[in-house]
Amino acid sequence: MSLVLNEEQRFLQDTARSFFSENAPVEALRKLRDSKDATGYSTQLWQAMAQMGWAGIILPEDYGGADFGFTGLGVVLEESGRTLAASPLFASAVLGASALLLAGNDAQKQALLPAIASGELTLALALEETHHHRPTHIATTAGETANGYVINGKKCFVLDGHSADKLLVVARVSGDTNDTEGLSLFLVDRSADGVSVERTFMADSRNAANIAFEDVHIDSADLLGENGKAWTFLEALLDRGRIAIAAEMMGYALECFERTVQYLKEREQFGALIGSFQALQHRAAHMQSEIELCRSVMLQALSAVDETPEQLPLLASLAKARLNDLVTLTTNEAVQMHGGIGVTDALEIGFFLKRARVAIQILGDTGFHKDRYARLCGY
Amino acid sequence: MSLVLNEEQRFLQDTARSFFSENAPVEALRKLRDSKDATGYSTQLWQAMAQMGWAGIILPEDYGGADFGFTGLGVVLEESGRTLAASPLFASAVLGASALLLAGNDAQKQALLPAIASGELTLALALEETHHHRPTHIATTAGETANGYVINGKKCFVLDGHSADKLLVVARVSGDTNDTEGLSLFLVDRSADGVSVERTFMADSRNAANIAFEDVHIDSADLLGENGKAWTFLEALLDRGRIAIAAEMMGYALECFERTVQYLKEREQFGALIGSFQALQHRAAHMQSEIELCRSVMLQALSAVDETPEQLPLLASLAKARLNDLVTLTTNEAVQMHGGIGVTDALEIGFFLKRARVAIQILGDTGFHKDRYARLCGY
Amino acid sequence: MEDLEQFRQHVSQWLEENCPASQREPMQAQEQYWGGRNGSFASEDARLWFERMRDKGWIAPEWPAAYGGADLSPQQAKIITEEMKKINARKPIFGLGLWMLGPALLEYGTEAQKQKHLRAIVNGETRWCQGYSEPGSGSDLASLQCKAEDIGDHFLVTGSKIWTTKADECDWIFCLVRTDPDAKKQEGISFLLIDMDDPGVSTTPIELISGESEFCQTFFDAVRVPKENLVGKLNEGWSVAKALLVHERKLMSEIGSDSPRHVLVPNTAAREYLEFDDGKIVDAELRSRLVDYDMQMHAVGLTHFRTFEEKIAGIRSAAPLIMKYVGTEAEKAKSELLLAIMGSRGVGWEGDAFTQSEIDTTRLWAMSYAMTIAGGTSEIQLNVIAKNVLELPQGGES
Amino acid sequence: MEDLEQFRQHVSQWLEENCPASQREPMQAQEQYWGGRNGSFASEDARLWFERMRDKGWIAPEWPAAYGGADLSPQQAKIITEEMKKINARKPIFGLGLWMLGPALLEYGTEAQKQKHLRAIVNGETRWCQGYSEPGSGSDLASLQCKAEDIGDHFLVTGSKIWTTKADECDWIFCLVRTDPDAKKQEGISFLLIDMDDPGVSTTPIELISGESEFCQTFFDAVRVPKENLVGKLNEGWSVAKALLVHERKLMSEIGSDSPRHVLVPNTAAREYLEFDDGKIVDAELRSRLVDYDMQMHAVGLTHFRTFEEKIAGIRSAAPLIMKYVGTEAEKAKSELLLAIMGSRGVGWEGDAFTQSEIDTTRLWAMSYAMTIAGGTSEIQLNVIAKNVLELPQGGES
Repeated sequence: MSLVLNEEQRFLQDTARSFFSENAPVEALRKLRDSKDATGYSTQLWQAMAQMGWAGIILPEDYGGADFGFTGLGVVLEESGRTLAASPLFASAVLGASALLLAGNDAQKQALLPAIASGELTLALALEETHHHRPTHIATTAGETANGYVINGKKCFVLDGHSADKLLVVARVSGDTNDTEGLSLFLVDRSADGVSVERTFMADSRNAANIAFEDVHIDSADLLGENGKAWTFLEALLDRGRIAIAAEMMGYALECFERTVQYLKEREQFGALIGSFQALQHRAAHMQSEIELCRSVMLQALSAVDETPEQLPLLASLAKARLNDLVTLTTNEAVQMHGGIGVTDALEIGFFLKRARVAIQILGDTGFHKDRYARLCGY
Repeated sequence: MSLVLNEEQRFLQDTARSFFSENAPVEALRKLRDSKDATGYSTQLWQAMAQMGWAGIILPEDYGGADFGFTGLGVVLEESGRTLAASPLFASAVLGASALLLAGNDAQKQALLPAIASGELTLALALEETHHHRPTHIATTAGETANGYVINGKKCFVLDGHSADKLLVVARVSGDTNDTEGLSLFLVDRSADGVSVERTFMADSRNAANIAFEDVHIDSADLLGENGKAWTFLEALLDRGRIAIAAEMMGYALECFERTVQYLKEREQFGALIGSFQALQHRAAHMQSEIELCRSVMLQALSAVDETPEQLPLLASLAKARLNDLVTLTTNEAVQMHGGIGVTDALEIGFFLKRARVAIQILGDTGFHKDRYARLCGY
Repeated sequence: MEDLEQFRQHVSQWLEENCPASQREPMQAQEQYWGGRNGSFASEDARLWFERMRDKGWIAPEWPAAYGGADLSPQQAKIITEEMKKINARKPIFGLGLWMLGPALLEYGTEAQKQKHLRAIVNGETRWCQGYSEPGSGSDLASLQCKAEDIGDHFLVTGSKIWTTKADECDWIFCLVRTDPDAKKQEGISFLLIDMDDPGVSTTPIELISGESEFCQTFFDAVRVPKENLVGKLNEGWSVAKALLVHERKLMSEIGSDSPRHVLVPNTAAREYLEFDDGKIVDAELRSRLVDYDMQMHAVGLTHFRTFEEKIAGIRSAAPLIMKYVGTEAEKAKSELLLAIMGSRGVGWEGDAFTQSEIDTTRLWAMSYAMTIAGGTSEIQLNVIAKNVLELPQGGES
Repeated sequence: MEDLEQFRQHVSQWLEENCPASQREPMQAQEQYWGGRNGSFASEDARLWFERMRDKGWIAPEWPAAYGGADLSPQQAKIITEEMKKINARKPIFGLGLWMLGPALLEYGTEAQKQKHLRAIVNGETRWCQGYSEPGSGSDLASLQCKAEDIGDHFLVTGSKIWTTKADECDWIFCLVRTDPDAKKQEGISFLLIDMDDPGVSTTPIELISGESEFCQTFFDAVRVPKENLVGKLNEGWSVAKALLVHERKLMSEIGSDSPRHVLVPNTAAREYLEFDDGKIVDAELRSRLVDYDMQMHAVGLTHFRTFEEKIAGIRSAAPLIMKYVGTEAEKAKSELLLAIMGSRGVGWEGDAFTQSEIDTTRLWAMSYAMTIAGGTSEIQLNVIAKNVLELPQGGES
């Protein structure tokens, strides 16, 4: 049964909840922000997470992974979302690991996956070239050289791009800017000659970068998958990413909602607890309904990665579109229902609000996924 | 000042409200429906309305009109909407009269306008050929003959098409089905040879027809405006129609809303008046806000017809789109807030609900007008 | 699991052999069999199909075999439903006795009541309606006035009930009646079964905005009801009604998928009524509304499955409590969307200018307004979620 | 009407001659002049422009000339605003004294209070903040605890106020204080003017989610306030506050259009950040949201004009009561839409990777959340509409 968690997964959920509330509460993100931390996350935290097995949570045991599958990953991501824990979990353990699983050859897997699983090596996906998610809009080029490729182009909104050891770069070997044909995926050292990284400071106090590639030479061994055929696995990779970020967003929504409901039970106005006002009750009850629907969508989407990958495109777009809307609703209502205190930096609701707006832009906003869902349905 | 009614207009409003509540209450529409009245409206009522000056309300006094302008017309339409009065007011006094005013030559005006103003002659606009409003989608042809034209084609959703004396037929003399060029407007007797009329029975118990034209011969004197150039005035004609039907829809919204607010003050549940429940209060207050916004839009749109016609396209699309949404909201909420009794035929709310759905389709649904508004704004 | 697979094969094979071809076609409303003294089969095949299912115990597969069921598990029952859907097998019989009263009697009824009523329901001998709401009671069920006085071996019932579905064609009615006029609202109410043939019972149909008269008002003028017709304890009818409401809400949230009319679904209607260009609907507004609806139904459907899996796994969640609200609101949105897609062909009411499926769709739209009202309004559903799931403080009784 | 036309020409000509060219450029937040002891002009031109307007009486054109105004009618004042907008003339001075306290003093103040404070406001000598809300009071203004005890010729004020805008830069604060602790909520409250230089007054900034600290908490520790600083009658401060709230709400509903930042408007942002094809925005979802927003603002704008025309015509309608609700909700929707249009460039916070106008837009989005809360939450607005316009029955005090 894919729509309920099994005992192992429920145990993982308890473990993860304790772990993040103890080791990475929202307060930790505030400190990273206020100290303008250079890495943007705590490497200690990441080491601890790796020891829990979460850096390799979707990797087979052969590569040192925990092999918990995507449902297990979703549980951990959701809990990390509840505290807005900053870590390379999404960029490296989801996107990086999935890219190698989907496209890497044996040598590449042997060489890199154990290091990813141990948390020593972090990866980042350098995909976007515009401010809206357009996965086929790739102008970055990879020209062939005697023993490899030379990459030129600019990437933006690269999550963890300023801290990751290696970059997964989507580049074009042929075709026009919007073609699905002619794309390739390359592994590039962040410290390679010609790579220049500009860290961006965003509303969510998390980590992203703009990255320029100027005559960056790489070896032919650093091509992932077949040359020019990256689209064949890139969509699956992006769908995994969409479902994973949606799982993290579920955590924002739940945490914001639960804090708000708690506040409704404590706050008095006009001589009554504000939670007794029917207009607020109905809005809260409506949010509960949306959460229940999203819960079902997330469980199905996560299990589909491992069990029914043919459903992935539809479920990934459903999950990302619904979670985009859910975090918008729950964070907006959280601020409004908290009233004046809701707009102060002292209250943590603001951190969720801002993170939600960034997450919405990751791998497709609602319009992108509604359009994609409609196309998949044939209209 | 265009956004408040002047004294004359407020007096007209009082007069019209009394007139319709006395002479054409919702009960009258119920009777027309239950008796399957052949005309679909009371000719006696129409004569009385003509005597009030409303059949020629927008016509100059030279033609026997009352010359109240569009704001005056809007007042009467809104009041007629409050009781769902069935009459040729929209089809004949608005669309018919406007077509002649905008495109008729002196002879045509002299010949027809006095008869329209007196209520003797009724007109109907035969425009639509598909089930969605597409004013340039005209396949009906008008071929030139020795002394006139021959018309072939099929029209649908012709309001009052089964009862009007003459039909205003939009036909194509050249160009392809969706061109704006090559359209002409013709006056055709409903009883002419080759005209076959099928009355349609719709949810609103009002009047519309499907009409087929098979080799219908008409005289060249029955061309309105320049041949092939109907689009130059057709848009203005349709915009007048859109604003006028929106004014009538304002009446549905107000009446439904006021009846609902009254019910909230009378109905008890759980030992309290349901109007004291905050969730319902907020929904009602939100509707009041929407009504206030629509009120401003309507006043501006109606006065623009006479005063600032260059603003017509934008205001007509704004008015129709907003009123479509307003009647949807207010009729849906009216049924829901009335509860079980709201779905019985005995309560009149159902008549408003059904009429609203038909009116939404008249001269453009919300999507049509949002698209048009966006195009007019340059995006 | 392997047993269930075997069971599925058995079901599939049995259905294949026993369901007549004519019973695998979509059904018109008038072809439904509702049982009771007024019930009749639309065809000999329909009778045959019903009798085979009845004899197999699959009319109510989860009920004990002693009362006409087949003693099956929920999983097995679900398999039967699924396999029937696969071949488009018609429901052999419809009815509130089967869906609502039956499960309540199994939980609260006396042995005599079970013996008397359950098999009669499965056999199609009795058709039931529900007598809860009263004129003026609306959502506030506990305010009801219809009273049953104790006159020794009988109750004397006086009052009236509204929204009694097709009461004019039913044999029996299950009612909430006030048995203690002095008790506070929800106390002092009892659950009573009343034979509609009894002297003093009469019905009047109510015309709805859809033009139909599915509902009646039912009047009780000093009707004598034997005490053995009391279900559950005296003055504790509220508990029985609550248990039964759960079944009703579940039913309401699923009702759309079982619609017997020739009604379009939005996705199909779009292909018939909207312009496409390069595989895409041209009208951006309607395309956006359609994808919103499809996504919502996708999520609602998955949540239906989740509540089922949770039940099997013995996990409690808030999901079942939201289903009536989201299910009926989605059905209403669907009807509204269909009308919008169909344009001026979506507002036909009668006559030859519209197809039967157009008229059915418009009329179902009008009926859809009842869905968020009947069986607990959406407002009541939200109150319940606020109270029981979120445990928000209650201010007064609203 | 002709007089107004002449007046318009006079205004236009005077502005043309007196408004320095540098004062016709968009203004940065830090260039605004707010007066008071901490106020300073960003340039000599700014000072010149302010002094000319002050001498003309056009800082507060509707106020009596005796207090620094120009005795003009609302229509004339509106013409000045319109003509200033035409040439993009900057506001010479900003401030709550000008916008809120001044009008209240004109209605409720003593002659001595008017003499003392109004001209000082117009002259830019005093900057005012507002002390209504208290920690914990939120929308329930009447629940306030900050108290003023009568100690003969003075009040002794103790307590604290929150959301006091830029209190750390203000000279005076107008406060609601409790003067009768035994009276029922709204009774027993008085309206007091307090000099922030008085001993016992202190302030602490509050950091907001936008990263800014426009607001403070202000503390009163046994502050002695002369009795002549009482506005209106003792224990009747609620009336003064209500009159003043009207000005605040009007201000909140208009605030967006006066935004001093380099903030984009959606329509312009769309041209910069979205793909067009054949004159149409390709992203159907964002195009749909943009047209919804533009239509809403069109309707809101027309309603602003309507309330003005109604005021002139002496007609009362419900329109003014909805403006705070619809105006602030629209501003919030605008910010959210801007972010969506700008995609990943709409979530920049600081640094060189984003333009200043991108960062300003994102931060204004964060600030926009305060708009539907400050000056009466949207919920309070809806309560007020339900009560005062619809006259719905009130259940308890909510």
